[in-house]
Order: sequence, then C-alpha cells, then structure tokens
Amino acid sequence: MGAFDFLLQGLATAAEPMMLLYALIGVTLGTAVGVLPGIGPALTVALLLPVTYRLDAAGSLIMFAGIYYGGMYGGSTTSILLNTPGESASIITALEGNKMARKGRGGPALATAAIGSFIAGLIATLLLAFLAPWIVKVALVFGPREYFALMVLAFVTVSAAFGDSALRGLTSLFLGLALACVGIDQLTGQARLEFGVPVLLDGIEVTTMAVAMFAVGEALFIAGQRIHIDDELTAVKGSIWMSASDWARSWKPWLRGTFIGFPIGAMPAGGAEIGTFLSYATEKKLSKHPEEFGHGAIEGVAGPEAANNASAAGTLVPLLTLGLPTSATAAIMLAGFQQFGLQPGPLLFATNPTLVWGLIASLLIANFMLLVLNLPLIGLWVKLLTVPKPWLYAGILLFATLGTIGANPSTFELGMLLGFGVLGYGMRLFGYPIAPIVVGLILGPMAEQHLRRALSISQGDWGYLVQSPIAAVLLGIAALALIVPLILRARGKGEMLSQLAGDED
Amino acid sequence: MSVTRFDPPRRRDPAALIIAAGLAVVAGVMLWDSARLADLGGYSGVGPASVPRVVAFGLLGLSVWTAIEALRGDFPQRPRQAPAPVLWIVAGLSAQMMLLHVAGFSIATGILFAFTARAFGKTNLAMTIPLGIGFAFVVWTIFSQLLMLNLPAGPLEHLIFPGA
Amino acid sequence: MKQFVLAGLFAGAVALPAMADYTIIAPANPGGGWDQTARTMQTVMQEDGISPSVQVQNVPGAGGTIGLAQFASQNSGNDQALIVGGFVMVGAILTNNSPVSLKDVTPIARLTGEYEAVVVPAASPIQDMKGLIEALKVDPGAVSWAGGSAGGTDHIAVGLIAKAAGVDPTKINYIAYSGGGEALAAILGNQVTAGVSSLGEFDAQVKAGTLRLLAVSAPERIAGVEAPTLKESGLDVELQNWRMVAAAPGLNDEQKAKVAADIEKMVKSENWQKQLADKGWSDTYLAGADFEAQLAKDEAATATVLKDIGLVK
Amino acid sequence: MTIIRYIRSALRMFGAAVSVVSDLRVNHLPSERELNRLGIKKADFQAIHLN
Repeated sequence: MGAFDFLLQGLATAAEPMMLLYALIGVTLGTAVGVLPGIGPALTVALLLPVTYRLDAAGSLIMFAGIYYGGMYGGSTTSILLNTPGESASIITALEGNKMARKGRGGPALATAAIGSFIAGLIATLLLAFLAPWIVKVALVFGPREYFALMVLAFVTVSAAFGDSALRGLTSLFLGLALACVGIDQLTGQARLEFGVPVLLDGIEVTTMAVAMFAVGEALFIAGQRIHIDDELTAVKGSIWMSASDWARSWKPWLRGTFIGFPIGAMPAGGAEIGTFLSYATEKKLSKHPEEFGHGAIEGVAGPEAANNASAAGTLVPLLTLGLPTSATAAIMLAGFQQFGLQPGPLLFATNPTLVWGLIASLLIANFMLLVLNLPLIGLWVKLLTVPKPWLYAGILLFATLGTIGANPSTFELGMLLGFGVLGYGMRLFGYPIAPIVVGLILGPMAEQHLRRALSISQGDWGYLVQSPIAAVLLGIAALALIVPLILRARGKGEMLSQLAGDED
Repeated sequence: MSVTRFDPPRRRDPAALIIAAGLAVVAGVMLWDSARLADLGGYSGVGPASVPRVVAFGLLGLSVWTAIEALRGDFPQRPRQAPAPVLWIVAGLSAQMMLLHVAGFSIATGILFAFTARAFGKTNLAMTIPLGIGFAFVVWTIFSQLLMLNLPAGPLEHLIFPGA
Repeated sequence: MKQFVLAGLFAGAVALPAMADYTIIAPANPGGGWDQTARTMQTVMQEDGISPSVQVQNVPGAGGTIGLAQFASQNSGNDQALIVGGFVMVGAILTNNSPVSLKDVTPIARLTGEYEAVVVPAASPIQDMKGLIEALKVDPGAVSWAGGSAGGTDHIAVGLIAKAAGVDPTKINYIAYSGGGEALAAILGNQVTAGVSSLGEFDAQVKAGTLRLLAVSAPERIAGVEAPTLKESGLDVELQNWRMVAAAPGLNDEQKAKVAADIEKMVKSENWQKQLADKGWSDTYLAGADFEAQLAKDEAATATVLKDIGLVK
Repeated sequence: MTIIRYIRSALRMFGAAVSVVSDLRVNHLPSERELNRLGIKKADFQAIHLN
C-alpha cells in the first residue's frame, strides 16, 4: 500500500465523531494558548498529559497535534493586533503585521496569516505523509548505534551550535543529562542518585520538569520584571477581506514560506523561529516593493506565517519516524506517546498504522477546522487578550499544579515542581536556554541505553559505533556542529570587539 | 521569551562564581553516588556508573569554564528583577505544597491563586483568596468528579461531596 | 452545580453497605498489562454487579514496587482495596531491595498468564533451540538476547535457559529494552542473535514469517502454536509470566474470604471469560493454598536465578 | 559566479537567522548587524513587545 492508501485509511479513522471532537478540542485550546502570551503549545500539552491518562491514546495524541497546529495559528493574532507575539515563532509577524493593523489593514493581515497557515499546513502535512514511509524504510535498519549517533547529533545541535554561548547551552544540556541519570538503570536494575527516596526510583517526571521550567519559571521571571507594558489593542478597521492585489502578493510568499519552514522544522533542533526569519529575509529580497518593508508589507506576514506552520509539520517528521523530538513541544509530545506505552519510530508505523495514519490524517482535518475557527471568529479570540495578567498567571499556575497533582498527588512532586521552577527562573535570569535541559532529560536515558546496547552487541568494541556508514556520518555532522561554531566564535572575537566599540548602544 | 537590553560590563561576577560552584557540587554528588554502584558492565564494558561519571566530569569542566568567564567578566548582565513578586509566587507554591493534604486541593490551590495574583498587582488578599478557593473548587469538581482525576479532598470538598 | 451535589448525595445514599466499593491499584502506567488487568476487573465487577463502583488508580514505578509499598502502608485492614501485580514484581522486589514484599500484602489469586517465547530473525542461520544452545556454549558473549527490562521475566527466562544448558548464567549477554515491543525492533533489524518475551509480543511477526519461533516456556505444547516446549528441547525450564490480584495486609479470615469470593465470582463470570478471549489472555486462575504454594516456589526460583545472573547479591 | 554568490548570501542569511534566534532563546536582544542581514531595522524590532 502506498502512502496515499494509508492516508485514506487514516482519514477514515480521523473522521470518527469522537476523533473529530478531540481534534476540535485540540485546535480550540491550541488557538487560545497561541493567542495568550505566556503559554505556548509545549506547556499546554504538558499540562494536559495527566488529564488524558484516562482517554484513549489515539484521541489524546490527535488532541496534542491539534494544540500544536492551533498554537502556530493563534500566535499571529496578538502579533498583528497588539505587537505582542503570542509565540516565539510569530515574533517576525509583528514586524509587518502590526504596521498593517495600524494603517487599518489589520483584516487583510489576519486573513493572509490564516490562509497562509492553512496552505502551509496542508502542503506540509501532505509532505509529511509522503515522506514518512520513505524515512521509515531507512530507519527500519537503524540499530542501537544509529540511534545513539542520532541522539548525539540532537544534543549538539540543541545546545552548542545554535546557542548564543556554547557554555550556557552545554551547561543546560549537562544539567538535563545529570537529571536523566536519576532512577533505576534500565539495563541492570540498579538505582542511581535516588537518595533513598522511592519516588525517584522511576526517575524525574518529564512533565513535572517541563511544567516547572515553562510555567513556573516563566511566571517568576515575568513577575520579577515588573515592567508590565500596557498592551494597546489596534482595532480592526476597514475591510477584513483581502483585495485582489493582496492575493496576488501573498500566494508566492505562502508557497516559499512552506518550503523554507518544512525542512528547517525537520532538522534536529531547527525550531520554527529560524524558518520565519529566513522567510522574512527572502521575501524582502525578492519583493517588488522592498521600500514597503518596515511599513506594513503583506509579504512579510504571509511568508513567515506559512513558514511557522510548515515547520510544525516538519517537526513531526523526525518525531514520528525516528522518535526524535527536535523542539520542546515535540519533546513533550514524545512523553505523551510514552505515557500510553507507545514508542514513536519506524516500528510504530508497522505495529500501529491505524494510530499513526489517523494522527497524520487528523492534522489535515485540524487544518481545515483552524481555517474555519480563525477567519470568522477572530473577534472572539481577541477578547481573550483582555484577561488581565494577574488572573492569567494565577490561572496558569493553578493548572500547572493541577497537572502535577493529578499525575501524582504527593508533596514531594510539588516540591520538585517548585525546585525546578526556581531553577528555570535562575536559568532565564542568567541567560541559559531552557530547551537543552528538557531535551537532555528526555533523550539522555535513551542515548545511554542505545550506547550500552550497541557496546553489548559488539562485546565492548567501540569501533563498532562508527562502522555503520549512517552512524559515522551522523557522528561526523555532530562533531562539525560542535567544533565549527567554536572556531568561528574564536576567530570572530576581534571583529566582534571592534564592533562593540563602534556600537552606539 | 523576553528580551533584555544590556551593555556588556567588564568586571568579576560573583553570582557566576556561585553557579560554577553549584555545578561542581552536582558533579561531586554524582561521582560520590556512582562510586557505590556495583560495576555491572557485562559485555559492553559500560556499567551503570559509567555515564553518570562522564556527565559528572563534563559538569566539572563546565564549572571551570564558567569560573573563567566569571573572572573575566564575560557573563551577561542580568535584567533587573524585583524580589517581592517572585517571593510571593514562591510562597504561594510552598503554601499549596504544605496545605494540600491537610486542607485539600481547593483551599491550598486557592491560596496559590491569590498569592500569584498578588505578585502581579492584585493586592487585596481578602478578596482574591475566597475567589481563588471558589475557582479552584470548580476546577476540582470538574477534574475529580467528571474526569476522574485523583485530586486530594479536604474539609471543603468533603462538605459538599460527602463521598469524596 | 446543584445537580452534581444531588447526584453525589444520591450515589452515596444508594450504595449498599453489603457490597464493597473496591479501589484497585494498578502499580504501573496506563496502557500496560497490569493497568489493563485492573481495568478489565473494573469493567467486569461493575457490569456483573459484584461491586457497585470500582476505581482504578495508577501508581507507576520501579516494577510495581512503588505502588506495592504505598498500598501496603496505607490500607492495612481495608477489605475494599486491591492491587494488581505479577511475576515481574517478584523480581523487582529483589533487585530493588524493596522494603515491602508480597509477604506484606494478602495475595488472593492468580488471574491470567502468558508463556515466554524464544525467537530468532527469519534470516538467522539458527534453525532450532539446539542450534542456539550450541552457539551459546561456544561463545556465550557472541549470543546477544534482546528482551524486557533487567531482572524481569524475560531476563529470568534467559538465565534459566543458560543454567539448564550448563552455561554460566553470569556470562549471558542480555540486552534489556523497556519492553518486548521495543526489543522487537532490534530483533527484526538483525541487531541481536535472539529475542525472548511473552508469546503475544511476537505472535504477529511469527505468523508473518519475519521471526522464527524456536520454543515456548509452557509445560506442554500450546494449541495453535507450532513450536516445541523448552522441555522438549532438552532444557528443564518452565516459566509463566502471571498476573495476580492481592488484598491489603491485616485482613481477618472473614474479610479475606469475602474478597476471595468476589474475585472467584468475577473469574467465573461469562463476561470475564469473554474479556480474556478478546485480549488473548489465558485463564490461569489459581487461588487459596495452591496459589500460595506456587508463589513461594516462584519466589525461591527467582531469587536463585537473579543471584546467578548477578543482579542480586 | 552568480550561483556561488547566491549560495554565499543564502548561507549568510541562514547564519544570521540562527544567531538571532539563539539570542532570543536566551533572552538577549539580537545584534544590529545580524538583524540588518535579515533586512530588519533594529528600531522596528525593539518596538515589538517581547512580553
């Protein structure tokens, strides 16, 4: 059976009334959290994990994917109307989108964002569906050494190469790896770093850690800042609909944004934001009206919005086919799969095709739902923005602790939530990135187990790790990604210093 | 996702030195713990203690690197933070943690709600605490009675749902 | 809101004192074997009116020992609390040095069980159990076995096989995965020599011809399975990965008899048999003194093997 | 020649995007030079309420 038949089969699963309901809940929640600044899709999925204990696996995962897609849609609304991005992936949308809104063209800006997101989501989801079986075929021969190499690559790209300072990225990663060592060693049954606390035997809960880092740490940081800018809502004036020239200027950026965002989302630790910046720069370069950029050019909204939705679908490629999360949200979704005893990866396509293809097909459905939810209901979403910050953050913390308590109503678990929350606050304060510690905690045990399994198979021969071409290439890329930025930084130091001296700020 | 505007200072950073020390302590604890583990490497030669050791040495290295950056003043300056709101939230979380099994979900979480709102500028606790408890109780009802989530019940919950 | 309150009061009032409202602890994450057992019990007991309301609570962690410890300490004398457990718990108690053991609860009955299967990839040169044992005797390190977590049923099975074949069990090259499903990837990918897990984990692949089934750990041939038993292959090994239900510690004889009667009623119901058939579990119900004797035997054998493998000192 | 120039400019843009994003992830304001490479004016960027 080809990808197309599987996709049709998946559509049959996803079109079941219960599944449609889950998808609808997911996209509605996702749009809401996308609109609200301060909560992202990663946090929302983490909060919902304990609640979905009792629901069925397919429905919950469909809901999570809906949240992910919805979050990418919703983020643009605040960017355009408030100049306040709801999600880091829609920062760039604020640049042109808010200018358009101020000129009374908020309607077309919102429309091009929503339609662009829809088209990008549609194309990228189809790309996911047609690429996945190919990658699965390659990945079926992956053994422990290939997986180990893949994880080393993810560690390096998430922490070193892309970090502003390799030191802080690596420190965050190693803290995550240290936390990952806590609990029973799966290969020998020995307890490590558990300090006589039975709860720690099973390791540190990923959801507790993620909720602490994203919700508690963030709330502490924002509370401490005290500069609460009064958000100024730009009303949507004039026609909501796009004019013929808007359409003519939007369709190419939509397509280009899709093809920029998708591969970047699929790269280990690429992240949606990079694609949005690249798409913006590309549109400005190619535009016939470069002078309009900075004053409300519609291309600067259409391209990046398409890119961020395409990269969300791109992220699902390595997650579903290899079990490799490349963003914080994907990492939490991986925890969601594991909660139901499922391990994403090539085998899941073979053992549970209904679930995987139902999930992929539901993304197409979710995409249609989002278009319907977003175009006519914008006014409703904007109302959400009028929730004052004290109630918003009080609510976030209430639900953050609800999730932790629901999973395990123990004082110790809440203590960990508080402890990691303070750690997350400190990390934000000192400019440590959050993603590496979360990725380290999730991938650390997997990397360790794959390494030790590989060495068990080879009876202690380390050379075995690089004797497979795939593993060797992956490890080579990882080494380059670690070393090259360090060299560039060292070489560029003198240049940077003279720059600093010349900088007026 | 907030951005700080900073100009690079060039002086020693005691806070960064404390971070370096903290990393060294974590590394020390890991080394101490791994020393008591039996070496069950089997055929791989990599036992349960090996990876913690590698991570610990990595942390030691990062600790030294942090210390060097701290002494050279390469650490970025921190955004100015007001301690009071931060402490209010920490106090709210601590109160919830300690009250959870005594007073039940609604009361404990209501206090967290009110303290958080306090941190963000809603100072009237006499109004926010009852409001928070009421809201938390509605949430408790939905999640524990409808979604069958196991949330601790206290006097308030028992009063209204005697079976809980 | 008001309706909820009324409904709550109503439910409290109609609950008859004669019937127990059971709470079943599933000491594992949702979705696993113990969780499914607990939830099937919940369905059958409620539908057949054995208990008006049954709650299932997941307390995951450490091979069930965390749930077991919590259960034993919080429910002494409570005849409405049950816990699901199984053979894996016996090993986990020993490897984790758990302060609480099955002696601290009141085992009621064995409910279901599955036998272990030994498989090799279809492309493997090894054709039967004899071939595998020969390879093991030549170089135990070169024969890698993939199976579930360390100290679990699969690991114990490999230890018993090696011992029965006269190979030093400490020399086995066992590669632990978090479960049979994950181990499957390594076996199918030809990464390891052989795989050991519950028969159900390999069933589909054996039928599809991608795996070769060498032997099962049953006392006699299983109907519909074309493979010899380990005993037929000359290895004196018999192993069942069973699941059981236990009650709280400190029950008097009367309470114990009541719980045992409720469980028996459940097991004998048509509904239960239908659920077992749906899930492909076999009914290995064993209660009372027979179960206690079997449990003692399994505990002793497990302790020996785990010492032999080197996981327990 | 033009192809090489095109690739170089694409790579430079990619590098700038990575650097800007990594700055944002650790709560730093990206440098003016990197922003300019992406065609963004620093003043415009600072006008966005990043919280």
